[in-house]
Amino acid sequence: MTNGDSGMRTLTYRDAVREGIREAIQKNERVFLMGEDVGRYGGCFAVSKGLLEEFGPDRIRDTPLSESGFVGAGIGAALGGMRPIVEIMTVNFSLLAADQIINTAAVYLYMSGGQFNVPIVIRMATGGGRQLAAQHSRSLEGWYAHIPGIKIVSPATIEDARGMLWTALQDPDPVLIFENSGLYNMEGTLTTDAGAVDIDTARVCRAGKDITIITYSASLIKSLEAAEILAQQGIETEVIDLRTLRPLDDKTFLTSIAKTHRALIVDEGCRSGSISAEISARIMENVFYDLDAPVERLCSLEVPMPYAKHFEEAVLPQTDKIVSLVQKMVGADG
Amino acid sequence: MTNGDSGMRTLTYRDAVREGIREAIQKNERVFLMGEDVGRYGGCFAVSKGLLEEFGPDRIRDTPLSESGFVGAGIGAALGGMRPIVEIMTVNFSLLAADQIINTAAVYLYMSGGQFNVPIVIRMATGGGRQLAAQHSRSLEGWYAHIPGIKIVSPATIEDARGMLWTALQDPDPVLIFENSGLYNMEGTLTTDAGAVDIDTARVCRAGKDITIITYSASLIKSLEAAEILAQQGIETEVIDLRTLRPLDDKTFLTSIAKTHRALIVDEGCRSGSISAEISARIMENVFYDLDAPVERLCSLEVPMPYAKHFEEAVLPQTDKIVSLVQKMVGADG
Amino acid sequence: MKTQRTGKRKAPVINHTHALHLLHGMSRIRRLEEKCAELYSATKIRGFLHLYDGEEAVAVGVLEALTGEDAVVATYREHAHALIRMGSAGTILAEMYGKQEGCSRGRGGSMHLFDEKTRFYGGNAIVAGGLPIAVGLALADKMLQRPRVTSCFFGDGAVAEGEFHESLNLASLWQLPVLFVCENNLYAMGTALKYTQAVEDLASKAASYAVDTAAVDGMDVLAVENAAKKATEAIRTSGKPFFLECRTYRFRAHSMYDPDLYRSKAEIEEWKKRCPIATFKQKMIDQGILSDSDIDTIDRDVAREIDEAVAFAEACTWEPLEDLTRFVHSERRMS
Amino acid sequence: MKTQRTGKRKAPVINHTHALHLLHGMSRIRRLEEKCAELYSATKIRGFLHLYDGEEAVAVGVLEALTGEDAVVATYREHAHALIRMGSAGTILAEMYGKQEGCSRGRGGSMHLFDEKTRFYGGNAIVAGGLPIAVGLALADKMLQRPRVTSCFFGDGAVAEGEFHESLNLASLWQLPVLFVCENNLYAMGTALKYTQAVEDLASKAASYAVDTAAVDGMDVLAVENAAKKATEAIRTSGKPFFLECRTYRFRAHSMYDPDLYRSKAEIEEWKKRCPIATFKQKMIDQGILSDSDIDTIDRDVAREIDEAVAFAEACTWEPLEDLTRFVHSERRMS
Ligand SMILES: Cc1ncc(C[n+]2csc(CCOP(=O)(O)OP(=O)(O)O)c2C)c(N)n1
Ligand SMILES: Cc1ncc(C[n+]2csc(CCOP(=O)(O)OP(=O)(O)O)c2C)c(N)n1
Ligand SMILES: [Mg+2]
Ligand SMILES: [Mg+2]
Repeated sequence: MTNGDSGMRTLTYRDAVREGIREAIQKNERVFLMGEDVGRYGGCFAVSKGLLEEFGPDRIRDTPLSESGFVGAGIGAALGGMRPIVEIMTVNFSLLAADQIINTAAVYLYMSGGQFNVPIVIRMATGGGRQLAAQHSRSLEGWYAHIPGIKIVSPATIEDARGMLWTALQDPDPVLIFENSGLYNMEGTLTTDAGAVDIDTARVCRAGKDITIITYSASLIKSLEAAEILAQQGIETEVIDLRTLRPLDDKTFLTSIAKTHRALIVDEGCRSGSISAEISARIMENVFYDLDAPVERLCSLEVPMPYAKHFEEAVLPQTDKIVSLVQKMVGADG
Repeated sequence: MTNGDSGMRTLTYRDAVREGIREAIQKNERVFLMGEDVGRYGGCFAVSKGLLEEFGPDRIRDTPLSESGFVGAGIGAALGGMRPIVEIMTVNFSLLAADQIINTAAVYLYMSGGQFNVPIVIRMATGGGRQLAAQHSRSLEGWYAHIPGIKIVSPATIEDARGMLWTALQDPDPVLIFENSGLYNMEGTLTTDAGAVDIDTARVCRAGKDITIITYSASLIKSLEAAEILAQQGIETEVIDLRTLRPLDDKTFLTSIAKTHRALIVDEGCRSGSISAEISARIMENVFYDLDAPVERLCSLEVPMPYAKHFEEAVLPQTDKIVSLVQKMVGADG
Repeated sequence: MKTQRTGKRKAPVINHTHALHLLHGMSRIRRLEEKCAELYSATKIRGFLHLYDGEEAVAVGVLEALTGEDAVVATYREHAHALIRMGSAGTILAEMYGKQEGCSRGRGGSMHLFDEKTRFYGGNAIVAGGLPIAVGLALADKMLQRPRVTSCFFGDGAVAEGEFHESLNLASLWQLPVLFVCENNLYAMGTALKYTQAVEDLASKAASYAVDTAAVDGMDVLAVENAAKKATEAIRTSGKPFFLECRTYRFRAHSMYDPDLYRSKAEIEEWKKRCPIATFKQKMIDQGILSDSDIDTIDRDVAREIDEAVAFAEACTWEPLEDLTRFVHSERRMS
Repeated sequence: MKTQRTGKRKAPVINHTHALHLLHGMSRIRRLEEKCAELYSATKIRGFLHLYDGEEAVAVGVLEALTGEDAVVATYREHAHALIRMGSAGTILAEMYGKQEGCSRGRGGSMHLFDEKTRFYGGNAIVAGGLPIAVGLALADKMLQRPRVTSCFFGDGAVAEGEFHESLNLASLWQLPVLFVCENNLYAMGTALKYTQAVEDLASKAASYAVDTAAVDGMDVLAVENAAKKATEAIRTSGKPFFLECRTYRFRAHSMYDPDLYRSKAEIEEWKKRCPIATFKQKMIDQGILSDSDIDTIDRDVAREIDEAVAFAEACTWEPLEDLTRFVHSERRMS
């Protein structure tokens, strides 16, 4: 996209997330941001840089290292009428708060027979690719998507990074937002009036007739690169950004497959039990007879993430792997 | 099975687990059991009843309510040369120890380049069906099976309840054993010399040619009941007990499907992102062209578990639902 | 950071109405729990059932110090707190029956009683899971400048959990109006305090978080009420948290599944001599504040109330299966 | 349960060899960290890099009190501990290069250095995640009647985590030989201690677990060594845990990503005046225990050692891709 016209501006994914947070805090006096180093440090990924100065320590609240404690406090604050945005630095540390997320936030409304909803938004960085090794590189958004009672969203574009937060805050129930840390520096353009976006539907990012790639987050970028390369070889790939992992918008990808008859799922999660498996199963259950070839998955290899660069690159889905897998699949005849 | 011959005896699943623990402690002086109420109380499901009196408080070690702390201590003890059996009362509380299980136990060997293996066995009860509501009824064994670096086993028979523990203790790496609390009172027979069993393979529990049911744990019992009913209607169901959820023994169910051309997966986990999705995806990827009909899944409904009996029964997979689903599938022609 | 020891203080003389009121509250709890045990044996109530017999003075005494604006966060052993807070036993029993008129629509059961109107946040079956929630409720009150107290009940076993540590630090660090009430009944299921805590004096732990603290005889309703009122006053003036340890004992097993073999009959009998209801009755009679007929009236009222509650629960209905998935998510968007 | 305050105690005079030894250790660490920073800018090292400049006296002083049989559990800021414990910088740098000759085969990187031979249990990048592990290692020693100490290093930020609470209670309850070493450098990333702890005196927290404790000037290697030796002696005789708070400061940013804007340059300069290496050098010279030439020799040796280590790392090789999945599981069954 060009940046010529006055209605558009260029910014990073990081800036877009920050804008979303700032706008939410300005628009609703009950919204506040809480987490480790969100204030004085400016956020471990510099997402909240400057917000403490702008809004003060009550609404940009630094917490101690107490993931279970402050996530639970966020749940309580939500029950008490606030609209907390709780930042967990990365999904890896969210395992310390798994009990509060899964045993409390996800079930409070149901257990109370509809009396107590929990309007909390929990943001966290996810993903590998930065040589941070096994304890800092997980992609567990698809794994959390197994839990009833929470919504899971994962912005892959500047527009979604900017617009999903407000919609999540309007949701009466817990929403987890997963930001792939590899995307924070990604630049893109946005209209000056860009605002909230829906978090219920997947989006067809590129139309094609030969095969459907179903993906989300950082893998969307790689999939679109691959589609570009494949196009030069005459293979027309339809690329779908799931955007929301729970609840899954099946309709969009099922409709696409009814047209393309082939599907590849690209997902940074470890293969076994990843969200890609759920998608494959749903395709099997709904459009089995439309398939010209088995659905394939490209996921991370099933190892704890290694530090060495060449190892880590081999673990993660990469553009070239997508290209060759699609070539193989389209070659295969039904 | 009759209990006539002297080589056989009748016992409960609970007794079988206890026997396994007792034998392990007797055979290896480095084995000990640790967890909440395993000693003086005798275990929240009476599994370890009598063991404190037999082995003393060092080897039947009551812990405070500190799931993360004592699971981590188990990991440390394993690193220090012991063979701990750590009991977490139920999988629901394991979420408080998720960080130690996933960020430490599962990755220690890999992160250390092969220097430090963690021979810990973590046992926990799992499953619903006892009207314990949302915070006490989860079935997350399939969910944990997403994590590389750990093994997941789930005994469904008296023999496996008795024999899997010793094999798990021989394993140099972390093994999680999930015991469905609905099975503890199940009675069965065992040979007097019953001992260790493998934890690498699935088992065909009933042979049949019309359809393959792939299941494990408490759902195996329901599936075998259903197969019995279906047999009377002339439908021959092959029933497979996965036994181990990570790593999955694909060969056994793929071979079966090559014969039956139809498959139903029965799993107590909530449907989306359950292990049943992974199995369906693998079937798609490996024997797509052998399938006469789409693979189906019967899982728990996607709600926090309700307390009311009629609601809970409707949430869980039940024998009658298996029967009608199989009838429908076998009716459907490929 | 001061520590009061109010357990020994001689109970102040109180008036007739208040004595009736306190005894009535404790008697209602006792009767409800007795009925629950009956109904469990009759399989009308299922799942886990944790009864409060012996600990009545704690719930009654502490809740006496709260206003309707204040919040209550409790555990799975919360029938008493729900009854006192919510007023009526009917919807509580209906909940344990699993009926849709139950206070949680039959979705929660004994461990998950909730009531929005009285700010009763339930019913949490994860030990120590309620502490961070209470911290958050108090944080909301502070940020919205609402002069409220959030009370948080938990057991001695919960003190070993990491969430206890994280919550006390947060509440103190951020100066939040939380009343932490530790119902120390000396056992976590079958594990005695001495096997779970390196330091058995729980009240003393509050010091390392700079939280004011008091330990009180949890078998003496007046002592508990007194300590709780002092604590809530302190919280309302300072805005800071307070830790109140109530030393009590449960007369029954941990739950209906518990054979109760980890403590001696003698120990149980010793404690039963200190029954909060019997001792209070005796004291009030000795002091001429209550008469035998007062007590008969209470017993009759309470028996009637609980019988009516059972009748109500019996008459309640089963929610239709098509509503099973209601309230997994909210039915309305946010305003 | 006693609390020593050893920070102020006048350092005992020590002999020439020992002075050389301590200075050499601290200088090696400083040089290694400087080199790491260089190599990071040169993109030879990637991922997160947390340097130890300013805190050298802590690792050197504490590890001086351990035997080869004892165990070390450290954090992601563990180059110093690894270097002192493992002896050679070569495999450490090779690890940060991601080479297969690295001490973790290139799988761990800067945050995950491991060494079985010297019982160096690494390198844990989950704050407070190492504490329960240390408790378990000590439990194994106790059960197998091995007279060993497990040292566990962690930062001031870790104290707020629930695992700190659970681990201290377990170690004290079960009387396990753990030396808890809190490297209190006053900041957890950009968050100062006063924003994370209601009670900033960390040593005092040990009291609520009945754990003996001491707080020491972490910028004074002799004071640290002295306190650590007292602590380990206490542990070896009593079999009980000990909590040692070392008050120190990091001269560099938290990691290479940190712009370090949350503390004043003045504060950093103040602390740099207390540099554990410079002050120790000066003191030893003033006391006539070390000479300028001693110091030159050390600097030369250290420079050579680290240069050789870099050369070694450069010469190391990349593990072939086909070995990527090795060590997800062990290659041998258990004996
Ligand atoms: C996190 C967690 N671990 C274990 C359990 C199982 N459990 C339920 S109650 C209980 C004992 C709690 O004791 P205490 O906190 O003293 O409360 P009390 O039952 O004595 O009132 C245990 C271990 C649980 N519900 N939650
Ligand atoms: C459980 C967890 N939460 C958050 C982080 C991110 N993080 C890494 S280091 C750090 C600060 C730790 O400070 P401290 O314990 O004082 O150690 P220091 O870095 O000062 O040595 C944080 C928040 C983490 N690694 N683990
Ligand atoms: Mg108790
Ligand atoms: Mg620090």
